Amino acid sequence: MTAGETTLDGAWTRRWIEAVAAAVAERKSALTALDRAIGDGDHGENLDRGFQAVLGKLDALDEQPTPGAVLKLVATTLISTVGGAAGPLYGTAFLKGAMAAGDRQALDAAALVEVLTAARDGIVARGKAEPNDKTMVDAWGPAVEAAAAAGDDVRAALEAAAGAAEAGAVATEPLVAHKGRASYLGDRAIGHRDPGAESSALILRVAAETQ
Amino acid sequence: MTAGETTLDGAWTRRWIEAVAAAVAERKSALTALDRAIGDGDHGENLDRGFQAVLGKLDALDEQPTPGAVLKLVATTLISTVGGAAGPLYGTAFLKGAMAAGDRQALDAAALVEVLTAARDGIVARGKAEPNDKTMVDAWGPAVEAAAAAGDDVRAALEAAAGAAEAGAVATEPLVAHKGRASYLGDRAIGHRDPGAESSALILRVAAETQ
Amino acid sequence: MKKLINDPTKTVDEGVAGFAAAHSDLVRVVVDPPFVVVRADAPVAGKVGLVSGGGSGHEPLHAGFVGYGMLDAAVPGAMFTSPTPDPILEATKQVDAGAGVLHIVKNYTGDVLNFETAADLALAEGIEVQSVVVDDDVAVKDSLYTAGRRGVAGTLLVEKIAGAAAERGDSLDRVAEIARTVNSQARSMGLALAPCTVPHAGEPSFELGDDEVEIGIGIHGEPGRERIALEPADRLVDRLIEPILEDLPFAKDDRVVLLVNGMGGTPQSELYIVFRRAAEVLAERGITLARSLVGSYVTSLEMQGVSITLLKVDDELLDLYDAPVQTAALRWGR
Amino acid sequence: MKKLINDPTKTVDEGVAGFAAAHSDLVRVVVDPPFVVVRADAPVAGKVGLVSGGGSGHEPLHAGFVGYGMLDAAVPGAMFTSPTPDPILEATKQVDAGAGVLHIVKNYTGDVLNFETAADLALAEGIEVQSVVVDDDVAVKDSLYTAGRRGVAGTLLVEKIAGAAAERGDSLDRVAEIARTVNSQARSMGLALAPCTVPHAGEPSFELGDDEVEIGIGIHGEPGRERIALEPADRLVDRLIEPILEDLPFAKDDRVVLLVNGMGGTPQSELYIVFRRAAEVLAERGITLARSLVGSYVTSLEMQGVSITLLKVDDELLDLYDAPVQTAALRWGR
Ligand SMILES: Nc1ncnc2c1ncn2[C@@H]1O[C@H](COP(=O)(O)OP(=O)(O)O)[C@@H](O)[C@H]1O
Ligand SMILES: Nc1ncnc2c1ncn2[C@@H]1O[C@H](COP(=O)(O)OP(=O)(O)O)[C@@H](O)[C@H]1O
Ligand SMILES: [Mg+2]
Ligand SMILES: [Mg+2]
Ligand SMILES: [Mg+2]
Ligand SMILES: [Mg+2]
Repeated sequence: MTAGETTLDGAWTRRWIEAVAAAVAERKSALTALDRAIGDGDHGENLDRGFQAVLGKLDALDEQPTPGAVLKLVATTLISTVGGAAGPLYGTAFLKGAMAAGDRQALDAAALVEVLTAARDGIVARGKAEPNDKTMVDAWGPAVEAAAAAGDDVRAALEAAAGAAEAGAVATEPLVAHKGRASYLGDRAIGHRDPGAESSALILRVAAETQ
Repeated sequence: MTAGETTLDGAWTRRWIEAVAAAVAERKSALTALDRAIGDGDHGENLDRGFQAVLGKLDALDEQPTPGAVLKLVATTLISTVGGAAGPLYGTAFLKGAMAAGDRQALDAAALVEVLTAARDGIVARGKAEPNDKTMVDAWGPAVEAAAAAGDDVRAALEAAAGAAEAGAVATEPLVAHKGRASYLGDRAIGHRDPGAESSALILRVAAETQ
Repeated sequence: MKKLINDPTKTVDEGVAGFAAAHSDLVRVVVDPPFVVVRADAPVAGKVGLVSGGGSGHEPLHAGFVGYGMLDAAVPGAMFTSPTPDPILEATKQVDAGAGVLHIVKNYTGDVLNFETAADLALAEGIEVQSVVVDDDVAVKDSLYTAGRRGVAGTLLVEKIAGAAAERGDSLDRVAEIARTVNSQARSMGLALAPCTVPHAGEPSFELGDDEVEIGIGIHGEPGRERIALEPADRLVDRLIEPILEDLPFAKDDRVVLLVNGMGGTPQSELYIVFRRAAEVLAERGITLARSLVGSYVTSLEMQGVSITLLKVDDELLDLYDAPVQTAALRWGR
Repeated sequence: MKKLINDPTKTVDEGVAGFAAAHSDLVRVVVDPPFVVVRADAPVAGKVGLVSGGGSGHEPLHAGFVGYGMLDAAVPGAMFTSPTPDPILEATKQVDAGAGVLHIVKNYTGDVLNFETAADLALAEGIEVQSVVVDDDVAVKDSLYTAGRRGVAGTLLVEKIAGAAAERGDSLDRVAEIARTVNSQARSMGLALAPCTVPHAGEPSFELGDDEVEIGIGIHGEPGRERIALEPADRLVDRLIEPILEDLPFAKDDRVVLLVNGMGGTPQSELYIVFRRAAEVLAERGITLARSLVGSYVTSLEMQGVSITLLKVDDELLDLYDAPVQTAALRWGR
C-alpha cells in the first residue's frame, strides 16, 4: 500500500485506535510527567487506562464496522473508564466525531474535516476553553484549520492536522493557563507544555502514520 | 588550694553540682546520641533539663548548707523535673546519698564511701538491675568498690570512683541489656555504650575534678 | 516511595475493600461498576439522598463520611482522578428514595464534567438531581481566567451540614440551598511541608527543599501558588488565615467553626499547635470560636501539611453541625 | 526535620494549649505543675478516677481519651519522656471523688517508676490508688532478661474498657481487675517504614534505607528487633499478626476486636489496606471479627508505620467496649 491509497474505513479506524493505545502506553510516563509539573500527575495513567479498556472491547465490533461505530465505541469506553477532565473531554470529542461520521463506510478528506471539527467543537462545548487557555483545544483548533486547508487528499489532511497539533502543543509552553488544574498555578505554569495538548497531538500524529 | 586539702563540705558539694550542670549541658548531645542508638534519644536532654532546674534552685539553700542539704535539693529537683527512667533513679541516688550524709558538715573518705554506697543501693532498689545488665549500675558498682579500696584520702577516693565508673561505662559496650529500653533490642544493643552509665561516670569524673 | 501497599494499581480497590470490612455496620460496597460505598440502610425512606465522590487519596473523604446524618453514598475514583459517570449514576440510583438526590461536587474540571454527565443520565432515568459545587479554597483566584476555586476541606462541612438537613427531612431544594450557603460561607487555605507520591507514579508530586514550604496547595499534590522558606508554625498560620479572614470577610462578632485539617502525614500534635495560633488570631479579631474540629479529614495521601477552614455560622447551621452523625470518620450524638 | 512547630522546646506546651482551646467542652488543663489534662466535670461523684500519662508524642494518646466513659485525666510528659511524679499526683488529686483512682501505666521503666512514686505520695495524702501496667507488645520477649513487654496500642483498649467500667459505677478493685483482664487478652506488634524525629533532637530516631522496614518497633522511635527488605503490605501484615495470634494464643471461634493503628504519618488508605489483610487472616483462622477500629491513635510523632492489636473479648468486655464514650479522639453513643 503506498501513500495516497489509504482508505479511512472502519478497519483503518480500528488500526489507528490500536496504534494510539500502543503509543499512549509507550508515552505514559512522559505524559504523566508533564501533568505532574502543572497538574496532578495522572494524565498518562488516565489515558492508558482508557485506551487499554478500548483494546479489550474492539473485538465486540462488527467484522466490518463503520468508522463511526469504532469512534463511538472509543467514546463510550473512554467516558466510562478514564475519569478526570480528559475522560469526558476526549469522550465527547470521539462521540461528536462519531456522530459526524454517521453511517459512512469511509471518510474522504471533507468528511475527515467534519469529524475533526465536531470533535473540537465537542471539547469546547464541554470545557469552555478558548484558544490560548493552555488546554487540548490549542492542539485541536490548529489541527482542524490545517486539515481544512489541506485539500482533498486524506493523507495530506492527516499530516497537516498532526503537524499543526504538534506545533499547537509546543505553543502552549509560554502560556499562562486559564482552564484546568494548571490555571491554579498562575505564572508558575509558564514554560511547561500542556499534557492534554501533547496527548492530542500524539493521537493525531498516530493517525497520520497509520496506513 | 592544693590537692589533698579539699574539704567535701556543702560549698564543695555545691561547686560540684554546678560543674555537673555545666558538664551535662556540654555533653548533652553526646549523651542523647548514645541513647538514640539503643534507647529513645532523650537522656542528655532529660539530665540537662534536671540540672538546669537544680541551678535555678541552688540559691534557695542556706548560706552554709551541709553536703546532705545540697544532695537533697538535687534529689527532689531531679525527681520533679527529669522524668523518664533517669529521673527517679538519679533522684533516688541523690536522696539516699543525702540521707547517708545526714547532718555532717563535711564528708571524710569513709563518709564519702557511705554516701556513694547508699546512692548505688538506691538505684539498685528502684531499678532492680544487676551488674552487667548494661545500666548505670555498671558505673556505680565499680565506683563504690574502688572508692572503698582507696583508703583515707577523699581526693584519692574520688579519683578512684571516677576512674572505675569510666571503665565500667566502657565495659557496658559489649553487653546485651537486661534492663531499660536497650533490653528491647536483644543482640542489637551490643557494641553501644549505655547512656546512663556514661552520665554516671561523667558526674563522678566532675566530682574528682572539683576543687 | 515507601508505602504499605501491595500492587500500586490496586491500592484504591484494596483500601475500599478494607474499609468495607471494617465498617460493615455502616456501609455496603457495590462493586460493579467498581466502586460505590453506600450507607448500609440506603435508600432511607422519604429522605433526600446525598452523593459525593472524587479522586481517591483524600481519605477519609468521602467514604469515611457515609452514614447517618451525612452522606448516603461515596464514589471513589482512581487515585486523584474523578470517577467516571457510571458509578456516580449507580450511587445515585442506590440512594434515591424518591425525594431526589443531591450531588456534592468539588470544583475540579474532571469532577464537574463527570458528575454533570451522571446527573443527565440520572435525570433520563427519572431521578431528580441537584448539584452543589464546592469551591472554598482562597488560594486560587476566582476569576474568568482560572478554572475557579478548588473544593478542599470545606467539603467536609458542606457534607456534614447538608447531611443533617437531609436527615431532618428537608426537601431537595432546601438541602441544596443549605449546602450552597455553607459553601458560600466557608473559606480554606493550605500548605505543605512535604509532597505526596501517587503509588503508580512512584515520584513525588513536586519537589521541596529541606527548608521550603509550599503555600496555597490543593489536595491533589499539585504545587501551590508560592514557595517560601520554612517559618515558625505561628507565622505560617498567619499566612493561611489572613487571606481567609479577608476574603469573606469574617468580621468581629461573627461566630465560626474552625477546622484545622491535616494533609495525611502530619502528626496530631502539630495540628494542635496550628489550632492554638488560629484560635488566638480569632480571639484577637473578636471572632467567636463556636466549634472546633481538628484532624486529618481531607488529605493528600501522606502529604505533610495542614489546611485551615473557617465557616461562618448562624443558629441554624450550628444546630445542623451539632446534629447526630454516625460515620466511620465523624461521629457524635449517636 | 520539617515540622509545624515554633520553639522546639515548647512543642508539648503549645500542643496541649491548642488541645485545651479546641476541646474546652471536654477538658480543662491545669498548668501548675504543667501539664495535667482533666475531664471538664472531674471529679465525678462516686466514680473511680482513671489517670494515665506518659511521654508526649503519642497523640491522641492520652489527652485525646479524656472524657465521659474513658480517662478522667491525662499527664503528658516531655517528648517521649515519662512525666515526673508531681503532675501525676496532681492529676490523681483532681479526679479523686473518694472512690479511688486507677493509674494506667505503660510498661516502661521510667513510666513505672514515676507513677510508683506518685502513687506513694497519693496514698500518703489518703487517696486509694491502684496501678495497672500495660504490656501488650509481643515484639519484646517477656523474660527476666528484659524490662518486659512494652505498653503500646493496647493501652487504648485498656483505657476504653476500664473507663466504661468506671462510668457504670464499678469499684476500684473491679475496674482494676477489668483493666488487667483487657491487658492480659490484648497483643500488639508494629513496624515502621520511616522513623520519627524528636523536635529538640533534630535527627531521626534511627536510619532506614529506602527499601528497608523496621519490624517490632515500640512507640518511642526506638529501633525494632529486626530490619528487613520492604515487602508488599499483605506480607508485612502476616509478619505482625502471626506472632500476635501465636502468643495468646488466639484460637478458632474466639471473638476479637481488631485495632489497626497508624504511627502518625501513615495515610488512612494504607491503614485500610492493612486492615483488609488482617481481617482476611482472621477469617482464614475462623476467628470472629467482633469490632474494628482503624486510625492513628497511639503514635510516634510523624513516624510512617502501623501496628496491629488483637483483643480477645467476651460479652462483658464487648458491652464495655460498645458503651458510650465522648472524648476528643474516640466518640460514640453520645
Ligand atoms: N476546560 C478544559 N477545556 C479543555 N481541556 C481541558 C480543560 N480542563 C482540562 N483540560 C485538559 O485536560 C488535561 C488534563 O487531563 P487529566 O490530567 O487526565 O485530568 P485531570 O486534570 O482531571 O487530572 C489538561 O492538560 C488539559 O489539556
Ligand atoms: N532498671 C534500671 N536500673 C538501672 N538503670 C536503669 C534502669 N533502666 C534504665 N536505666 C538507666 O537509665 C538510662 C536511660 O535514661 P533516660 O534515657 O533518661 O530514660 P528513658 O529510658 O526513660 O528515656 C539507661 O541508659 C540506663 O543507664
Ligand atoms: Mg491530571
Ligand atoms: Mg531515654
Ligand atoms: Mg486527575
Ligand atoms: Mg525517654
